[in-house]
Formats: sequence, C-alpha cells, structure tokens
Amino acid sequence: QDVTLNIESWRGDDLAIWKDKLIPAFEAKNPGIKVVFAPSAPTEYDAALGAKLAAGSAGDLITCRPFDKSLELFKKGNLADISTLPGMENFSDVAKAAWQTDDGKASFCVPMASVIHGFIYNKDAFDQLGIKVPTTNEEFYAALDKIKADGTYIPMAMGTKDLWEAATMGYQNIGPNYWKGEEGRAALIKGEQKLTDPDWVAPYAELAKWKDYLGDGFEAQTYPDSQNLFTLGRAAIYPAGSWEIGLFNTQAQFKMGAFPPPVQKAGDTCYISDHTDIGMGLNAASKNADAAKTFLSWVASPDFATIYANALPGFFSLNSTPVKMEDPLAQEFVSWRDKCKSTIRSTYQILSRGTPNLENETWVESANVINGTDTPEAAAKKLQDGLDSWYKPAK
Amino acid sequence: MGSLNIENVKKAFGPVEVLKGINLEVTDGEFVVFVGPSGCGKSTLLRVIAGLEDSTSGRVVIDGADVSATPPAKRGIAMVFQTYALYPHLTVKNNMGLGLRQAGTPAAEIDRRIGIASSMLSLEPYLSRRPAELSGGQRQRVAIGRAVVREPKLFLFDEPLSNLDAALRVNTRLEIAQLHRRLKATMIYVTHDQVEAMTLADKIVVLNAGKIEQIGGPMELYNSPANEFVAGFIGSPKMNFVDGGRLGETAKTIGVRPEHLTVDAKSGAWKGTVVHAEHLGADTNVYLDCEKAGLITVRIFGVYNAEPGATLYATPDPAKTYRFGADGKVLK
Amino acid sequence: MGSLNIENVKKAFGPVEVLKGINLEVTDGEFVVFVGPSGCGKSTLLRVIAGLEDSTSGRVVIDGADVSATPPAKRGIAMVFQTYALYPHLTVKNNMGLGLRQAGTPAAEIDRRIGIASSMLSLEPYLSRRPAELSGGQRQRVAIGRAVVREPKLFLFDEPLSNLDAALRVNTRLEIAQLHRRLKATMIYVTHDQVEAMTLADKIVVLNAGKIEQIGGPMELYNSPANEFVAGFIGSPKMNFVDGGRLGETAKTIGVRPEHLTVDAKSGAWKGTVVHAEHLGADTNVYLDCEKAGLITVRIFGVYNAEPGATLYATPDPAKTYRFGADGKVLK
Amino acid sequence: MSTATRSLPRTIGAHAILLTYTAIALFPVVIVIVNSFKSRAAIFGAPLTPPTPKTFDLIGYTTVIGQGDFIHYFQNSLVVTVASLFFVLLFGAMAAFALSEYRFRGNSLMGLYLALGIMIPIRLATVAILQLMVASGLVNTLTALILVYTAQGLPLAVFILSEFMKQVSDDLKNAGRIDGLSEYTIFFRLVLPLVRPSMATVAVFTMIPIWNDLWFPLILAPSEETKTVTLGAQLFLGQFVTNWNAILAALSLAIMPVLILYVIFSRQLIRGITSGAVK
Amino acid sequence: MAAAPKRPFRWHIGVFLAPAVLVYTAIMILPLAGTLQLSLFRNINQSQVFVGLENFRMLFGDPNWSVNFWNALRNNVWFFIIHMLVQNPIGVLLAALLSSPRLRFSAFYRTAIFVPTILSFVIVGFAWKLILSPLWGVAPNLMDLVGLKSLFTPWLGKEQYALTTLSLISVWQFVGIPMMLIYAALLSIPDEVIEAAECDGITGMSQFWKIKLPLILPSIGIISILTFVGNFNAFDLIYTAQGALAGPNYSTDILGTFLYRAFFGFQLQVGDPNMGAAIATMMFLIILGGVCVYLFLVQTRLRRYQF
Ligand SMILES: Nc1ncnc2c1ncn2[C@@H]1O[C@H](COP(=O)(O)OP(=O)(O)OP(=O)(O)O)[C@@H](O)[C@H]1O
Ligand SMILES: Nc1ncnc2c1ncn2[C@@H]1O[C@H](COP(=O)(O)OP(=O)(O)OP(=O)(O)O)[C@@H](O)[C@H]1O
Ligand SMILES: [Mg+2]
Ligand SMILES: [Mg+2]
Repeated sequence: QDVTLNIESWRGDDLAIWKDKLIPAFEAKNPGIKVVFAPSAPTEYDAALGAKLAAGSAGDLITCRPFDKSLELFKKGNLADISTLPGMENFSDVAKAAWQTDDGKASFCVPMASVIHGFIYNKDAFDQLGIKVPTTNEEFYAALDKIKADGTYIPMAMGTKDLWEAATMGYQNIGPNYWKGEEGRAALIKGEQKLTDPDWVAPYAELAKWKDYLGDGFEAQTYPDSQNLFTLGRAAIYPAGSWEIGLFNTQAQFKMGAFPPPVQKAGDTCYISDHTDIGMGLNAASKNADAAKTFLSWVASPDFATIYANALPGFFSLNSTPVKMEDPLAQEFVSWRDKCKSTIRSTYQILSRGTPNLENETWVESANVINGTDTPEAAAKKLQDGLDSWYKPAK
Repeated sequence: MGSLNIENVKKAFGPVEVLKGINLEVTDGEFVVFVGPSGCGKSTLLRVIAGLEDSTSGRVVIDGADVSATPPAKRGIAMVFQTYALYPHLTVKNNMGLGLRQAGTPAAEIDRRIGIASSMLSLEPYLSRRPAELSGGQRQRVAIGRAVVREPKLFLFDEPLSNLDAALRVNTRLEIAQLHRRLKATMIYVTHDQVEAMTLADKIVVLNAGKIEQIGGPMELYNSPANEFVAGFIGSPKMNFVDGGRLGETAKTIGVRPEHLTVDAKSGAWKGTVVHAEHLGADTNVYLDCEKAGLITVRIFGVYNAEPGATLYATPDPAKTYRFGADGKVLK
Repeated sequence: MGSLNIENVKKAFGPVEVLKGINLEVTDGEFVVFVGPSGCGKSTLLRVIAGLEDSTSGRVVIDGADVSATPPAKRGIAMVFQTYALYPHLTVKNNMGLGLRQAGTPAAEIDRRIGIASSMLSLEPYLSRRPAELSGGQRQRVAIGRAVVREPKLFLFDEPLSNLDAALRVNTRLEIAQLHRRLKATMIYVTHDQVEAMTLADKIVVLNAGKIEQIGGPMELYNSPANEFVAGFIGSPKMNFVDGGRLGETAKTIGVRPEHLTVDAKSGAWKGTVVHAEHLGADTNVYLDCEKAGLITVRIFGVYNAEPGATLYATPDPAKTYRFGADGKVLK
Repeated sequence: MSTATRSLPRTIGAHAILLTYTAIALFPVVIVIVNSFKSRAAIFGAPLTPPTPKTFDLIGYTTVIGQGDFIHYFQNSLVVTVASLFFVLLFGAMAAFALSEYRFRGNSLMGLYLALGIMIPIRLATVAILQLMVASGLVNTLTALILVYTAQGLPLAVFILSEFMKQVSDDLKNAGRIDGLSEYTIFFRLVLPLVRPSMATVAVFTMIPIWNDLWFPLILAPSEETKTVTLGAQLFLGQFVTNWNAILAALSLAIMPVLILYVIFSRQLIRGITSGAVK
Repeated sequence: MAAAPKRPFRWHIGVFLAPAVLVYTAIMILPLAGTLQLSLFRNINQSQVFVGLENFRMLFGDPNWSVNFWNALRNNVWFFIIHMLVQNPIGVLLAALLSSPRLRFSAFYRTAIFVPTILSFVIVGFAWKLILSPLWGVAPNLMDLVGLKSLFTPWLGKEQYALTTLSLISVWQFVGIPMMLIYAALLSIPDEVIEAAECDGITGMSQFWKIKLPLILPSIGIISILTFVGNFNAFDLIYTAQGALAGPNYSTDILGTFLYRAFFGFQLQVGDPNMGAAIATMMFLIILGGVCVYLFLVQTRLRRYQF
C-alpha cells in the first residue's frame, strides 16, 4: 500500500519544479511513497494552514516560514521536533537558527534555501551609457544621475504600492551596510541600539533620495509592475532579491548583471542580507510520520539541494555541502557570501512578536519615506516607539 | 350541512367600526342576498364568514360548530372575491382546477366540472389564457367558475355579476339559481342589482353602516319595508319621500314608489312641472317638480312623451303609500 | 376641442383579432356610450383611444390631429379604468390630486375640485384613507373622482358604476350627466347597465365581437334596431325571438319585446303555460312556454300573480313586432 | 404599453446613459479579455491595443489547459454552485415565506436571527467548520462546500425574499386558502411563481460569491478531485511570479459559466407577472 | 389570520423554517458563536484563559490597537458613504432606465452592466491596477484623449486618494446589485398603475419620483441595509488591490482588513484569534446596531403595497 504525502506550501511558483523534477527524483528512490505538492496562494497560506492544522486536515509536510511564524506552530504542537532527523547534521547552526526554539534546543524544520539581496542591472544599458558597476554610494548615485540625465531608461525600477518592496528590496537590502549586519541586528535585539540611532536612520535617508530616480507614479507601482518594467527593458537598475533570477532569465531580452548594495565609501566592509527564507517541517499530526521523515531526510540531503538550487536559481541552498550552480547570475549573487558579511533581515527574529508588528510597520514606513510622506527620522521614531511599547529586551 | 349562524359579530379596523353587531341565521340550502350601500360592510362580513378576517367579537357557527379556529381551507366554502383574486400565473383552466386538484379529485372529474362551468360561463374559448389576457367580464366569470367547480356546501358570492352584460347576467343568474337547486348548497350573495336580489333570494338581508336593517323575503321587503332606509333602498328608481307636514299628514314622511304614481295631463293629486324625462325604452321615468310634494319620480310603463316644462298631475295609489315616523320606522 | 375620429382601427393580440375595423365619429361634447357583450372589445377600444395600446392598423384622430404618436398624457384625456388602477401608496385625496398637482394647478383650486368631486361621490369621510382600506365601491368612486377632477376635454369611463349600489348609481349617473353639461366635455362611457346607457347617451354604439353593429340614439336603437343582435342586446329582459316559420310568417325570425306583450287568462294570440314568474316589485317577468312561440318572457307592470303551470295567453302588440331576415337584418 | 408612451428624446437619453455606463462597465473587462490573448510583453507594453498577429499569444490558455484538469474543475464549480443555489433558494424561500406570511410569537426575532449571518464574515468560523467537516468525514468532498455555501447564502436569501413575499397579494393567497389549498401548496404553487423575479435576483446574488470563492475550496476541498475553477486559477498567483497570461486566461474562461447562469436567471425577470390578479 | 384560543398548532410554520434554521445554525451560527466567544479569552501559554472584557479594554485602551481601529472605522464610514451616494443612486437610475417598457437592447444593457459584479476580485484588482497604473498608460492615455492628462495622479498610491478610488472601483463592481434588486422591484409594479399615471399626465421623472419610488421604497431600504452590511464587512477588494496592510500608510484600512490581520495574522505577525474575535465582535455589534435600527425603526414604518 502506497503512502501519499501532501506538502503544504505557499510556493505555487514551484509547482512545475516539484512535479517534474523533485518528486520524480524522490519517488524513484523511495518506492511506496507518493508525494503531492499542494500549494496555496501565498497571501492565503498562513491563514489556511493555521485553520487546517487546527482542524487536523493539514498535509503531512509543511513548508516553513522563517522564525516566529513557524515557531508559533511548533509551540502549538503542530510541527514535530525533528532535531534528531537524519540529515539535520548537514546544516550549520546559522542555517538552522531560523527554525529553532529561542534557546536553540529544538529544531522543527529542515532549512531549504536562503535568498540574497542586491541589485540587478541591465548590462546593455550600462554599456550603452558607459556606466561602471557602482561599488560605493557615490558611484551608485552618479550612475543613477547619469541614467536619469540620459532619459532612455528609468533609473531604478521600484514602486511603493505593495509596501514590502520598499522595505525588503530597499531598507533590508541596503541597511546591513549601515548597521553592520549581524552586529547591529544583535544589538538591536539586546536593546543596545535603537532604531533611532544614526546607523538605523541612515538607510532611510538613502531611501528618501531614491524617490527621484523612480518611475513616474511609483506610488502606484506594484511589485509585478516593477518586474515588468525592468524585464521589458525600460528600467536600468532593479533592487532585487536573488529569487528574481529565474524569472528574469526567462523574461529579459538583454544581458543582466548584479552588484551588492554599495558601501558608504570605498574600502568599507560590505554586508549583505542572506536571508534564511524557506524550510520544511513535519506535521505533528501526520499519520504517515515515518514516510514523511524519510522525505525530510531527503530534503536535507545534498541531492535535493543540488536539484533545488539549480531548478530555482536564486534560492540558495543552506546545505553545508557546497552546491554547484550553473546560473551565472546566481553564481554572482552567491559569490558575495565570500566577499561580504552575511546577515538576515533585521526585523525577523524576535522583534516582530508583538503589537505593533515591527515588520509590518517597517513596510509602511519604508514606503512612507520613499513617498516623502514621512521623514527618515519620523519614520525611525515611529518604529522605535512601536517597538518600545511592547519589547523589553532582557538586560 | 351548510347552515350558518352569525352571532353578534363585530369588526373594527383600528378605530373604524365596520360591523356593529351582526346577528343572522341562515338555514341549510337557503339563498341569502346581502344588499346595502357601498361601504356598509358586506364584503367584510363575507370575509369574516370565510375566516379571512377575524371578527373583533362574536361567533361564526357553521353547521353547529364554532369555526373561529377553523382555517378557511377547512370551512368547506367557496368564494367569489369582489376583486376576483385570480391566480395570475395560471391559465383559466388551472385557475378553476387548482382547488380540485389539491383535493385529489380525479382528473376526469376535474375536466368534467371545468367543462360544465366554462360552458355555463361561456369561457370555453379562453381556457388556456391567463387572467391578464382576459377582459374584465371574463375575469369575473373565471372567478365565478373557480368557486362553482368546487361544489361546496356554502358559497359566498361578492358582487359576482357586476361586470357582465345584461344578457350574460341573466343567463348566469339563472345558472346560479339552477346550481343552487342542484347542489342544495347554501349561498350568500352580495349584489347591488335589484333584479338579482329580487329574483335569486330566498331571503334578503339589508345592511346599512354595519348593521342589519331588515331581513325578509324579496316581496316582503318591497311591500312592507320596516323603515325608510329599506323602503328607499329596495326598488329602483327609489321610493319618493315627501314631507308629511306639507301634505298635511301626521306622519313625518310619506313614501310612495315611482311605479305607484299615475300621471295625468288634466287632473290629479299633485300638480307639478316636468323637469326631465328618462326614456328607458320599456318604461319612462318622469321627474316632476310638484308644488305640494317637491321633486318626485314617476315611473311609467312604456314610452311616454313628456316635454320638460309641461304640467302634469301625479296621483299616488293610496293603497301603496308608506308612512314613516320621525325615527324612520314605518307607521302601521 | 374634444372631437374624436376613429378610422378603421384594428387591434390584434397575437393571433386574436379583438377589434376588426372600427369606424366612429364623435363630435365635440357628445356623450357616447359603448355597449356590447363581455369581451367584445370595449375596453380595448378605450385603451386605443387613450394611447395605452397601439392599434394594429387604423388611425385615431383627436381634434383633427392624428394622435398615434402622442403620449396619453398629451391627449387631454381622463380615464376611469375598469380595474380602477389606483395609486396604492396615495391617500384618496392624493390619488385625485396628483394629476392636478403635476399639471401645476394651484393648491386652492386642487382642493376645491377635490372637494366637489368627493362630495359628489360621497367620499368625504375617506379622503385620508389609502385604497387598500376602502371597499370595492369606494375604490371605484375614487377612480371616478380621479378622472373627474382633471376636467379634460375627453373622458373615458370604463364601467364606472358597476360596483355601486342602486341609489349611489343613480346619483352618480346624474352627477356625470351634470358634469357633462357643465364642462361640455366629450365623454365615452362603457356600461352594461341598460338604464345608464339609455339615460346618459347622446349616441349608443353597440359593439359585438370587435365590430360595430349599430350606432344611434337610445330610443332609436330601442325602436329600430338594425339587426337581431342589437334588438336582443338593447332592452332587458331581452326581446323574445320567435321562429317566423312556426308563426307562418315569411320573416325568418319575429321579435317582440317582453314589455310589448300583454297577457290575459282567457284569450290571446299565443297560448302558453307559466313556467316561472319573477317578482321584481315594480314589475313581474312571466316566463311562458307557448305552443306556437316557444319560451317567451312577458314583462308586466306591477305585481302580477301567476302560478307556474297556469295557462295564459300572450298577445304581441302588432305595431311593435320586428321582423328579421335570415341574415339577422331587420326587414322593413 | 403603447409606443405613444415613449418619447423620443427620453428614449435617446436613456440609451445615451445606458451606453455610457455599459462602456464604463465593460471597458475594464474588455481590457482583461483582450489582454488574455496577448503575450506578456504586449500586455504591459500596450495594454490598450487589441492583439496583433505579432502580439497574439495563446500562451495563457495553453498554460491553463496544460496545468491541471480545468474541465473537471469547471464541473466541480458548477456542481457546487448549482447545488448550493438550489438549497439556498428552496430553504431560503421557505423560511422567508414563514416569516412574511405568518404572525407568530418571535417572528421578528427569528427574522433577526436569520439575518445574523450576513453580519459576520463566515471566514472567521473556518476552524470550527473545518473541524465539523473533519469529524463528519466530509473534507475534500463537494458536499462540504455545498453545506457551507448553503448556510452562507441563506441569510441574504431570507432577507430579500421575505421583503418581496410581503408584496404578494393577500387576497390571492386567501383565494387559495378558500380553494382548500394547503399552506404548502400555497407556497409552492402560488407564492413561488409570483416572486420569480426576486428569486432570480437572489439566485444571482448567491451564485456570484460561491463561484468566485477561493477560501472554502482551499480549506475544505483542496484535493485535485474536488478543486474548483477559482482555486485552480489561483495556482498561477505565485509568491513572486504571477503568471498573468494564465491568470487572465483562466479567469476569463471562468467568467463564461457564471455569465451563462446569470443570463438564465435574468430571464426570470419578467414584467407583469401579477397582472390580472386583482382589481 | 384568525386569532382564536383553540387554534390548532401551525406545524407548517415549523416545517417552513426548519431546514433553513437547521443548516444555518449548525454550519454558520454555532461555529461563528464559537469564534466570537474567543474574544473573552486570551491565549496564555497555549491555553485559553477567560479574561472577561480585557480584550476589548485593550482594543480601545491601547493606542496600538485603538488608533488602527478608529482609523479603520473612519475609513469604513467613508467607504460606506461613497457607496450610498454613488452606487445606490446609479443603481436605481440604471434600473429605472432599464425598466422602461419596450426599451430596446435592455437585456444586453442589463447583462453588460452586471458583468463587473460577477468578476472575481482577482480580475477586478488586476484590471483596475493596470488601468490606473501610471506605467502602462491606460488611464493617462485615455485622459489625454479628453485633455485631462494633467489631472492624472497615481491615485492608488496616494494617501489622500486611495480610499476614494477604491470605493469607486467597488462601486463599479457592485452597481449591479442595487440595479438588479430595484429592477426586480420595479417589475412588480402593476402596469395598470403606470398606465393610470400616463393618463394622468405623470410621466418621465415625475412618474419615477411620485409613483415608482414610493412603491419600491422597501427595496430601497433593503439595498441600503445590504450596502451597509456589505461595506462594513468588506474586505476582498482592498485585500487584493492594496494588500493586507491596506496601504499607503493604512489609508485604505477598513474594518475587514484590520480584522483579517488581527485574526489570521500577516507576514511575520502571528494571528491572534482572541483580539481578532474582539474586533469581529465590535464589527458585529456595529452592523447589528445598524440592522436593528433598520428592522425595528425603518422597516416597520415602510409601507408595503400588495399587487
Ligand atoms: N393581452 C391580451 N391577449 C389576448 N387577448 C386579449 C388580451 N387582452 C384582451 N384580450 C381579449 O380581447 C377581447 C376584448 O377584451 P376587452 O377587455 O376589450 O373586452 P371588453 O369589451 O372590455 O369586455 P368586458 O365587458 O368583459 O370588460 C377579450 O375577448 C379578451 O379576451
Ligand atoms: N383595512 C381597512 N381599514 C380601514 N377601513 C376599512 C378597511 N377595509 C375596509 N374598510 C372600511 O370598511 C367598510 C366596509 O367595507 P366593505 O368592503 O365590507 O364594504 P362593502 O359593503 O363590501 O362595500 P362595496 O359595496 O363598496 O364593496 C368601508 O367603509 C371601508 O372603507
Ligand atoms: Mg364589497
Ligand atoms: Mg372591459
């Protein structure tokens, strides 16, 4: 009797990859286990999953959001403890941190991938305008000015309508260079730094300057608009997450390159956001726990990592075993791991547990800053006030 | 089966008292006609009998049982509504057949009865039409047909012939009389038509402003009305009422029917001037302005030529004058 | 102002031809009564005149102008619908006043006219009621009132008095006649009531099955009907038709009105047996089964006692018999 | 009514207003449908132009057909919608009749109770409903959806229908009672046919949210066998990548059945259904 | 009907009510009641603890909640006002035009105007975002055609316009609902009453105001209350067009989106069913208040006419 495992996921995008590559690969090795990948729309995923878990009709395998969302599920007993799952040894502590209890004692999801922020640019446009890839802020703005002066291209493709684009591709993208990556993030959690400190306000000040380089009516520009604007060749620079690579490769008719967030001045250490983004856990109520564990172990294996990372360039494996990737743009992104210091997004761990929710507020404020409806200082103060209202860092 | 007792029934709509204590006994198989001026409560009384309207007080007893708690469907009645209340979405045939079908009457029997009713009412060509496609009179006939096919023990007719032409009216009237004899059903019939009332009724009930003025056989009411109201209401044209004082009588009012006055060009009791003459063919109504009696109507059989302005003398038949007291009651 | 010409108007509802080519001329200020059996097309013709229904062919000309494209509102008419069509949400007063208000009549004038109309129709106590709170006859009076207050040049009345009691009917009839004189308006009036037709009409139009049978003054129709249909339709009870052959006459049918027969217990033209006697008070209808003439009706003035089964002789007034040919036309 | 009752300027005015509004109503829809036949670059490059040979692209439709069994999804949607509609209309009309026709103690409270459902988004009750379905083994069946939609549609149906049923002439129902009809026959044979236009209205109002619902199919019946069209189309809404061609194609296709249902129901919107009943 | 002491029990009332009441109670009311009662509890260490009205105190006392709540309520009121002022009059107007007898193409118009109502929110959101987007040029080009280009702004992205714009989109989508209801109501007006009005000289607009409108007043009441209920429960359009955070800067946040975030959570925000239930309870009470006002004060006073 075959066992059928259902995977809950928000990654409808990956349906084809699972169906055509990953599942056949697994099923070939594990006869008797059938796997069904059943994604729901990303906007509904958390709510739907929560309901299904509560009522006991959720799938066996659960795709995990990083940090608190999954931690909450684990605390409720919906996710099984898989600390001892064969294969978990393939991951570094950093990689596992996103799906562990605060004390690090229990792991509940197998890390699958992280994403890296940076900028993708239109190489043809840069060549045509004679622009060198910027490494410092100065060069960055010089490049933008030049593109703007030329007028063929919109300097930068970003909109604030969807809010998260401003926060994730803007603030979290360039921020680590100012707050010094993990160092600043940890200090913030400890309460040693405040969001109103200059290091945290500075990225907002930069964002405020971006306004001039965005397309007309960027206030109403949505995320897909930005993607289209760039891939249709109408914009020169795209503040990106590495996940765009796959899509851009198929859609853009021009050569692309990527550069990490520019540093303040030449010679500064560079920091990148290398964010643990997706994992997979086991539904504690699964009736097929054994088969599911077999599957999870396979997910933790280098085999999976290789297929996954190559099928989805831009989702970088967290496996300790290095994965060989074919895509040049993906290689470019992952190469920054060696040059720069990695960090995760500042708001994800611990700080978004209360009300108001720091992450949500960061979205809103980042957009406000770019729209010019809030000054960087005002934005930072709002965020800090919100955080203060519930977050009492253990001294 | 089919007897009806109405015991002190009152009905008020809010502050308006419409029925002011009606007592009436109808024996099984009787044909009772309700007459009365427009708005006097005839329809309301029918609706109370049918159970469509609650009486404010009083009892309705059908066949010896108080039916206050019996729903209309269980009272074994058929009713022709003054407003017809046809089923607009059903054909004429189904309008008539619905009740029977509900009662589980066999299809053949239903068809038979609809056949009889529709030929009696000359509705055959319209059986598959809907009410909206019928003329006023045709609708009214459907309403009659719907009641008739059910052959219940108690019929309630609310002005069922008002929209029919004279010929059809006579026919239908005869058919109803025949139906009455055949079914031995009790019938309660509201009409404004004197001829209908006189010809159909075993008993006429004269209603006025929510009260019964008089109950009696048709000729009884015609010949011996209990009061001025009944005297004036039964008979058309209306009885002439003359101020008793002016005639030197002790009675407050003297009544004489137009048909009980004779006219003469030369001499008579009351001298008057012709105001207007109405030629109805079979008879003529002459309006006379009399010195002694005021404006009176005289009904003359056949064609009578009277020019307005001419002088005529009218003479009442002394055996057929009525004398009314100050309270309107007839003085014997 | 107020003349009306109907030129070869036809009207079909799908396959059913309801008006089969009507030609009629109505001069200004005339009072025309339409009579005809139920379903013959009277209401339809009124609706065509009003502009509520398109004629299939033919023209309606009001005051010399073809009004086919003129909306009802612009035709200067008022209509009393057979089904009343009152505004259910308005009080009696507003039902009557709405049209005037729309026309911008000053409030005082509106009140005055409503006052006149409602006193003429005895509606004063009900002015603030809504139609649902009125009796059938009261509703009908509101419908009349609504038309009357507008004082247009052309009135269309569709059986306006059918639900009124005799007294009220006489009154209202007189009021309408008066209104006619006062306004000098043209009136077209549908009725089934012989008395109304005879007394009101300048001209009666007899319709049958969508065609005009005869047009003429009331007494003209009564005295010289053009054909059997008109002869039978005008006059109530209906004219007796006797098979000419049985009487040894050349005419196909011999017609004699019930009121033109005299009865005698001893001798007469036609020997018959009394079948039934209807006592109407002022007169008596005796149904006789005659050896020669078949079943005939005799109308006798006053009370006449005739026991069913008794033998009576009926004699027609030879000056007042009608002779009809095989085609139904009167033979002169 | 006759032609004479129509005045030309007024007719022209009416057509002008209606045409204008029709344009406003259809323009965005046309944009969606036109663009569903174009390649992605053309959609965003020139959304206003109709597909040219160069930009004409059925990629959306081929993706939709290729991805999953859309015919089957349509069938599921149809079954769920029609079955729910049937129960909503039947039960809703019955309850509305009881509320509008009879005076009984607690009538208005019952009316209020039955209206509560439109005041709280039923989504909030998801967990409890899902638990109920899990307990009764109805998860991943169309029955579960039909039950939920029936419950969800009832309040509105009762609310609207009871208002319309109050307009049915009492004399008519009374004529039925006198005719010996039972209350049930009066309801089914007299009242229901006479409120046809409002039944059609309620049917349409009920059908749309059912057809377009994403949430309950996702929760109660996400399996391949029970997937509905809307849920199927949702596949193309990705986290970062939305396949607009496919979404537009899938949703354009999904308009058709509802539109057909709408046209069917709106034919019940007929004039003069009660004329000739009373005078 | 007859009110007599010994009236037989009217079973049929029960039979008519039973199916609806049973299904509705089991699948809607009980689960919803179960959810709403969560507002009196709070999750402390994974167990629900009864806290009385504490959640409500927090909702109104804690600025982190109350500011958002009042903001959402304010926006919602505006959302509702726009629907009442724009959607319903347009709906009534269209219905009135459509119901003119013998209007040609009326079935076409009726269907066309109703099409937006049958669309899913995904399409509506997509279409309008595309049209209003400053990037792809639909709206700017169209406005250019009529020389109004200078008036164009990215409406959906500006705090001061976004809510109004979305309300209008929602109006566009849902005009079909009042239109159809009023249309159905207009159809039930007997032809003869209208004919009488025609003869009386009451035509056109005054016919509408004086005859038709009073007769369909109960239906107007219904669409008003349905608009009220629908608007205060609205969620999907804002959610698909602006996201759960109802940007920019919460300017399009209405009670529905606020509730959704609280109840189901969003992004990193973990859903809080207890606070969610408290908000839902407040929404419920607001709507219930409105409905009660309607049912007991307005509806009972509306006159109905039987045809
Ligand atoms: N909509 C319709 N469709 C088909 N036939 C119709 C329609 N309306 C009326 N008729 C038919 O047309 C004929 C004439 O109707 P009309 O209402 O004019 O009669 P009428 O003379 O007024 O009769 P009544 O005295 O009974 O009111 C009738 O036989 C009727 O059945
Ligand atoms: N719902 C109501 N509210 C108030 N008064 C009413 C209501 N229904 C009827 N009436 C009044 O009750 C009285 C009697 O009405 P009913 O219908 O019984 O009269 P009727 O004798 O049938 O008259 P008609 O001969 O005109 O039909 C009338 O004066 C009428 O105005
Ligand atoms: Mg009456
Ligand atoms: Mg007629």
